[in-house]
Amino acid sequence: IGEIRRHLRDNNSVRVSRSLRDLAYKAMQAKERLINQNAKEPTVDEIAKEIGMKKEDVVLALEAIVEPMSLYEPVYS
Amino acid sequence: MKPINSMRLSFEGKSVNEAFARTAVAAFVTQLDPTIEELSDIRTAVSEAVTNCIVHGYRDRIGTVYITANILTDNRITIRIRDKGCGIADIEKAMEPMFTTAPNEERAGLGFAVMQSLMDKVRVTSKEGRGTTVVLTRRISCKEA
Amino acid sequence: MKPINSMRLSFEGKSVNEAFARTAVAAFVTQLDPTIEELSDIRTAVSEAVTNCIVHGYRDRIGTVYITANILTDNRITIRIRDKGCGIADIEKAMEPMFTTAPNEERAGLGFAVMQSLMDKVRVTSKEGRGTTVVLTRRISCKEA
Ligand SMILES: Nc1ncnc2c1ncn2[C@@H]1O[C@H](COP(=O)(O)OP(=O)(O)O)[C@@H](O)[C@H]1O
Ligand SMILES: Nc1ncnc2c1ncn2[C@@H]1O[C@H](COP(=O)(O)OP(=O)(O)O)[C@@H](O)[C@H]1O
Ligand SMILES: [Mg+2]
Ligand SMILES: [Mg+2]
Repeated sequence: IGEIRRHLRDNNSVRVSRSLRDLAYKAMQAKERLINQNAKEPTVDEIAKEIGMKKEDVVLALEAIVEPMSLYEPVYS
Repeated sequence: MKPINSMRLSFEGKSVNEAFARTAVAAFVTQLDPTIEELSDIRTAVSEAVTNCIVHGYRDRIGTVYITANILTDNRITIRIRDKGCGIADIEKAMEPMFTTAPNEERAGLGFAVMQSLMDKVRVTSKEGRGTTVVLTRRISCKEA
Repeated sequence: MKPINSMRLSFEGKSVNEAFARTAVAAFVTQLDPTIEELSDIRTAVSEAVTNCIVHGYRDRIGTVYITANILTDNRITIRIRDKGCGIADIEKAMEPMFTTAPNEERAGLGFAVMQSLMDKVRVTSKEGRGTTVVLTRRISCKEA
């Protein structure tokens, strides 16, 4: 358990809001890279592998960025 | 068709929960290994449906929003979004692009149109005074080997 | 204390849903803007509790796992994870580090110890033949200006 804690300590006290934004940015860059490489849309799993993250983190991160679809995003807040 | 996996979700109809709802649905859909674009389509459609529950269904109070998601054998996902709010008198009219009962919002009247353009199927049932149910269906592309 | 926000979640006790459950809880907790470490602690604890429902509670069948999460006024979150499985005969013993009824698993017997080390409070109630409920509580640190 101490080991788990120590492992996590690197990221200590960085707020999720910021870190997810960074991760989302990395994911979108990886997506572009993979599209150029393979000429097709990568899956979430492939993107996660490309940047060495868990796919559940990529899914969480997607919330942090304004997507190209934002044309349609509702504006309630 | 019996689903191969399913989940249920309910939460208070507050706008802070919209992000939670679409991310939770996305997390469930992720087991089919979608592309970011597919995931983003689903999130947007879920958002529109949840927003409708909050803004229209429970227009003058905070009520509970219910979501059920099923994964079917042919890589299809169905998502049912339900409120127990005021209901819709004329569904056909409500679904017309640009029709809205809340004309002061920005980009009003396009919620159903957005859902229809992003999903394979959108089914709406409603009873005045009882509530509204929207069922979204979308097939996730299979990976080629 | 009345929660300021809450959600409910239920899903089939299949291991593919473990990632879904912890991600959904994480998506809910995110509204408090926790640190990465706090979020990761919560995800790990939820994982352990959900795994226990699947592996022990529903040891010989697939049952439904129920999660309720509440956000309280003082930046505290409580997460209740429940199964309707076999229950625990001696809770005190079950919570001892290294105690396990499934000794063939890796890192056996440490689930409750992990939950206790990562959460502020872990409360377990159970009835044999009726099921088990684990309530995890954790305070999220406030942001400095
Ligand atoms: N869940 C709901 N409960 C009650 N009325 C609804 C619901 N969803 C949609 N409606 C009705 O349908 C209309 C059209 O919805 P939509 O296409 O999303 O546009 P908008 O939300 O911008 O008005 C709404 O203005 C409202 O009258
Ligand atoms: N949800 C549950 N239903 C029934 N028994 C449980 C449940 N959770 C825990 N237990 C019992 O408590 C023991 C200890 O749990 P834990 O500390 O997580 O270790 P492990 O899961 O590795 O055995 C389990 O071996 C099991 O006997
Ligand atoms: Mg709308
Ligand atoms: Mg365990």
